[in-house]
Amino acid sequence: MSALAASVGTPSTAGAPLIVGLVALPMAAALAAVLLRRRAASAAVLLSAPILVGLAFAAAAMVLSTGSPIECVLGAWKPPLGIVLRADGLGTAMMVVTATIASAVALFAAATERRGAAMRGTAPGSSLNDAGATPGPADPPPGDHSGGPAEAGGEADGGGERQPDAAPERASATFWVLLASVWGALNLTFIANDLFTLFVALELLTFAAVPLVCLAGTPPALRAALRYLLLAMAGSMLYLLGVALVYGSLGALDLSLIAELIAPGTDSAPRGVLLLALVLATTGMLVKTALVPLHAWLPPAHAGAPPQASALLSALVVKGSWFVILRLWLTLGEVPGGRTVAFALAALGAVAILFGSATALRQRSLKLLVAWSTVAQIGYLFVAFPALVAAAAPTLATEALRGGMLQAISHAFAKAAMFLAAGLLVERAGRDRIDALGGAFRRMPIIFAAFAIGGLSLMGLPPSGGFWAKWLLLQATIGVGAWWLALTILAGGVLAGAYLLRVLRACGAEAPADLGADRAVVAAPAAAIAPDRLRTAIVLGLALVSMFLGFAAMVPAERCGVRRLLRSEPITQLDRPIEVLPPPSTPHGAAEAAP
Amino acid sequence: MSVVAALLDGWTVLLVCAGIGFFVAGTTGMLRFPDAATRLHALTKADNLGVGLVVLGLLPQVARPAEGFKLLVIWALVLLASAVSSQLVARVATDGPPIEEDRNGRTAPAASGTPLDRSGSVGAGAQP
Amino acid sequence: MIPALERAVELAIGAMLVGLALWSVLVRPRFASIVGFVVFGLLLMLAWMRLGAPDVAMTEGAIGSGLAGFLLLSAAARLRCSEIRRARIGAGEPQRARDRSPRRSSIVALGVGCAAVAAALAAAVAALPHPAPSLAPAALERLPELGIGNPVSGVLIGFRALDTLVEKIVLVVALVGVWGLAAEASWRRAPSVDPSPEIEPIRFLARALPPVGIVLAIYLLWRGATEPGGAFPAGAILAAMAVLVLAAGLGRLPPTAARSLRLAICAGPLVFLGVGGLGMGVARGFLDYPAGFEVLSIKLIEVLLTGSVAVVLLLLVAGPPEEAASANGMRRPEPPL
Amino acid sequence: MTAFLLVAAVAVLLTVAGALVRVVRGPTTSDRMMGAQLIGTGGIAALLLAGTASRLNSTSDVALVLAILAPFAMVAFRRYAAATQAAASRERRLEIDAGAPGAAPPQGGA
Repeated sequence: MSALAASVGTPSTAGAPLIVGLVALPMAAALAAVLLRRRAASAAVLLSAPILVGLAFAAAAMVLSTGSPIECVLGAWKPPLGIVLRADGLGTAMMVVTATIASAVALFAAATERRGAAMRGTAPGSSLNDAGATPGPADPPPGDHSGGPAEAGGEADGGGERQPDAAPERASATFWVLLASVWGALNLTFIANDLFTLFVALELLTFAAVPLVCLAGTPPALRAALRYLLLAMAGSMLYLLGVALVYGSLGALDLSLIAELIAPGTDSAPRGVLLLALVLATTGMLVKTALVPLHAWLPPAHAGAPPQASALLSALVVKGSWFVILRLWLTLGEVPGGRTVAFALAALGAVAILFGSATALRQRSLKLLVAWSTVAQIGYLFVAFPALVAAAAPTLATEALRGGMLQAISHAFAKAAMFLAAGLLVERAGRDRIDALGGAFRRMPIIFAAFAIGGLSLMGLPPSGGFWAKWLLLQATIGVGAWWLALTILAGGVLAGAYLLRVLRACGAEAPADLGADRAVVAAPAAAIAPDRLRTAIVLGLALVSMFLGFAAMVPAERCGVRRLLRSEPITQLDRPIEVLPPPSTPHGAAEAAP
Repeated sequence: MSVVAALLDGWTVLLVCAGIGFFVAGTTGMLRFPDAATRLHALTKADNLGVGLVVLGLLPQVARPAEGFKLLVIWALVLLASAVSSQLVARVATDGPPIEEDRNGRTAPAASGTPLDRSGSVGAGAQP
Repeated sequence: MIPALERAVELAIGAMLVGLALWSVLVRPRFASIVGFVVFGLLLMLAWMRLGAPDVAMTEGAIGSGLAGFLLLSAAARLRCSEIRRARIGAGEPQRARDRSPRRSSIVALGVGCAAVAAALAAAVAALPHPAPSLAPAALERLPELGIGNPVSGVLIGFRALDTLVEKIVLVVALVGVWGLAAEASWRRAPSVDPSPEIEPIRFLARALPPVGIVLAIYLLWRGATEPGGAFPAGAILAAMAVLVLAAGLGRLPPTAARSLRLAICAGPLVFLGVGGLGMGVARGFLDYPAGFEVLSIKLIEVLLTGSVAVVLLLLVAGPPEEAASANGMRRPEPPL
Repeated sequence: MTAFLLVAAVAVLLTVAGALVRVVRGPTTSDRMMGAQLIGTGGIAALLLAGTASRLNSTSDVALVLAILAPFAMVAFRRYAAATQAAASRERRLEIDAGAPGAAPPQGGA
């Protein structure tokens, strides 16, 4: 109790309104989208997107410049009684990623809806037009805005064909609420510093993600959504059990307090119980992250979901629960026995890499291939865990953390690009079969390129973000002497290349004659034959970000005030609010400041 | 004073014991009576009189009149619930029980042509 | 003697809970399992009371045993109707139904997993420090700053207001998800709790009970400041009363697109968010209540939250909007082939 | 007095356990529902007894909630029975209609 009483938290730091806005604005937008009529609903979300992007970048810049997290005490209630939101480097980096991808997806969805409306002959709503034309998030780097002559040809029949029950109104009205909710839930997940707030944030995330899966309304999609819901609920329960054990043994929910209470030298904490709590909570989150063997919900969930929903799910939603695991392990990872569990996690990750890639190789549907590739890529997120808890080697731990974060971020961009590209490819081909993709290379070269670039990042070719991520992960795994993990990482890259090649070769093939003829016959309204520049630019932009992330994203994982959680500093300093870390000189020198 | 208190306590003991008696009788009836219709009798006794006597017995023990009023409201609600519930159970018995699945938890198409089997499976086999 | 008696009661309730939980999971007929679930809720209520948590007991009774029981039985009715239909249509169907049920091996694996978790939990709980560390004294100490007397309400609407806020948004999002299950043609129609076909006793109940229920809800809301109660149980009781009225055919819901309905759904969380945001300007931070207006703010939020919770729970029970109810009172399962 | 009331609460709880047997054994759905109903009222009585014994005011509030929701499960049960009956009779009608030549799609015999 005395430890609790002594550390009654810190006052909010300067950037507190930023992070409050990052949480409150998307939630307000979600509620507004429930309240408003459809056009205004999408406009509300689309208008809040640039603000959120600005807030996220501002928060990231602030953390980077001060080198210390932004903290916001809610109400006037400091921990242990109250809640503190705490945006460190990891959190702000993920919020920037979320803002970028979510606004790109929002624009993509708006463009899809507008095209759908045009195709059905109804005039697109004026407010939607306005919203679509807003400068919007400035952030998918300015890609090639020329849609390419091939695009202008005939994107005519896609939307109508793919969703025969063309659910424009229901799906649209639902989608905008869900998008904003996912956004808010993720932001809260990234900055919550409290085990129960994390739980609530994940509940919001799950309840927003499940309807995304069944947006199409088809029976298989409903089945997939139900399966996802049930598994996710089981995961929530396991997590909650873990939280209850932590509270029961420490009387605290705030992560900083917990780190302080279990620091080496304090004997009061029952370590065995904490290990069990860690295992339970991690298992619960693994279900939501879809790590093998708890991945059963993920591929079917993507099979029937519209591309924008798949992009959100695969790029962002699974990262939310992974991030919670990361937070848990950064706080509790050093309890006795944690190292063994970390190796078990890494082994599961290795299995995921091999099994997911091999299964992806055998898929006949493009979306399922990309979904299984997600299963494989999630494996990479866990191979670094043994290094992460290597308390004796802070350099290694930092490397593992950087590798994991970079993998999460670059995979998010790459997979968002690939799912959106796959959506466009499938929309054009008329059905979701890889061998029906023939001619895509000639008709949609930019989409093809975007898919390929995203794939290169998955494979881990330089200079992509995926390359740097895998490089760091390799170093981290070799550092803890796990050669088998390193070999798995390499093998995973090869397998990724193989399944990617399958798709690319199919795209490069000639169009099946019968299909082509079929397409040509279906005449579309004149309004629909318009270049699909916006969507193409979004997809390409996302892919390019994933490619060039290697250069940009070396920074956040280093300067983020997370190191204190890695216990490389004296414990007594853990909760001091502001302390400027020395700026990193080289990528490798990031952790040498540790005593 | 103590005499009054003792009397009140005696009242409580007496009525609560009687209430428990009705509960025991109701449960025994629930367990021993042969079919649903007769068990309904047992249920209503426990509902109406068991709770009622317990409430009446507890009245002298409450701290404030408001609490006593709440107890009486609870009894009234239980009476209402009991009246409606027994009506509903009886209606279910007369209008036909719900069509239940068979022992395996599945609906098997009945072999015979009887439209509605007492044991609960549907006699709606497709074959004429 | 009394401690021994209490221990006996605890053991009895615990044993009944475990046994009933196992039975409801294992028993084959769906109806039996649902009744088991309802009774489990009742016993859980007693257990929560024994643990000194009347707030949780109240919510468990209203949600776990009341509304959830109703919802499960309604769902079971629909499932049975479609099974009855399938039994007529073809002999091929039951086979497919069997294929979809989980395999024995996965059931066994699940059981082993559950048993392992339960055993580990039992061991861990035995190893927990005694007396358990608790924030309850701290919460009680700071309670006067909020101007209310019930520590549970203090935690919900004061110390951990963010969690409560997000939970309420979760409810709204869940409702949107349920509405998203509607068919395109019936999206925008009114959701409905179909009236029962034979309604005199139910109609009587639906006339007699809601006035009492409304008074009780207001009472719980009012008492929530100082005694167990508060927005969630009050909202759940209101929702239950509304469900009763709808089931008796004495009223109907507005269509999903109705502005008033949407306003009722969002009002609670929006005002909560708004007052919280106001705190950044006029108080000490986000979700802090303006000094001097704490009680007023909390009351305002609680009243609106009660309304929103009631409407959302009612709509969650009613489910997605569908085709109009058929003549005999139940939803048409599927169009005839 | 406290001890007496607690003993009384335990006694009522024991009868609840008896009703549990009816819930588990059935045999009909009505029996299970009646068992549940008895457990509900028994729970109310036990709560009142124990609450008065321990002078806990909020117990009667909980009992109030329980009492007001007591008929709820029965209403749901009635709907369940009516719905399944209606579905069965509708299917029977359809089957009779299908008996007319050519009205129904041919069923694969098994």
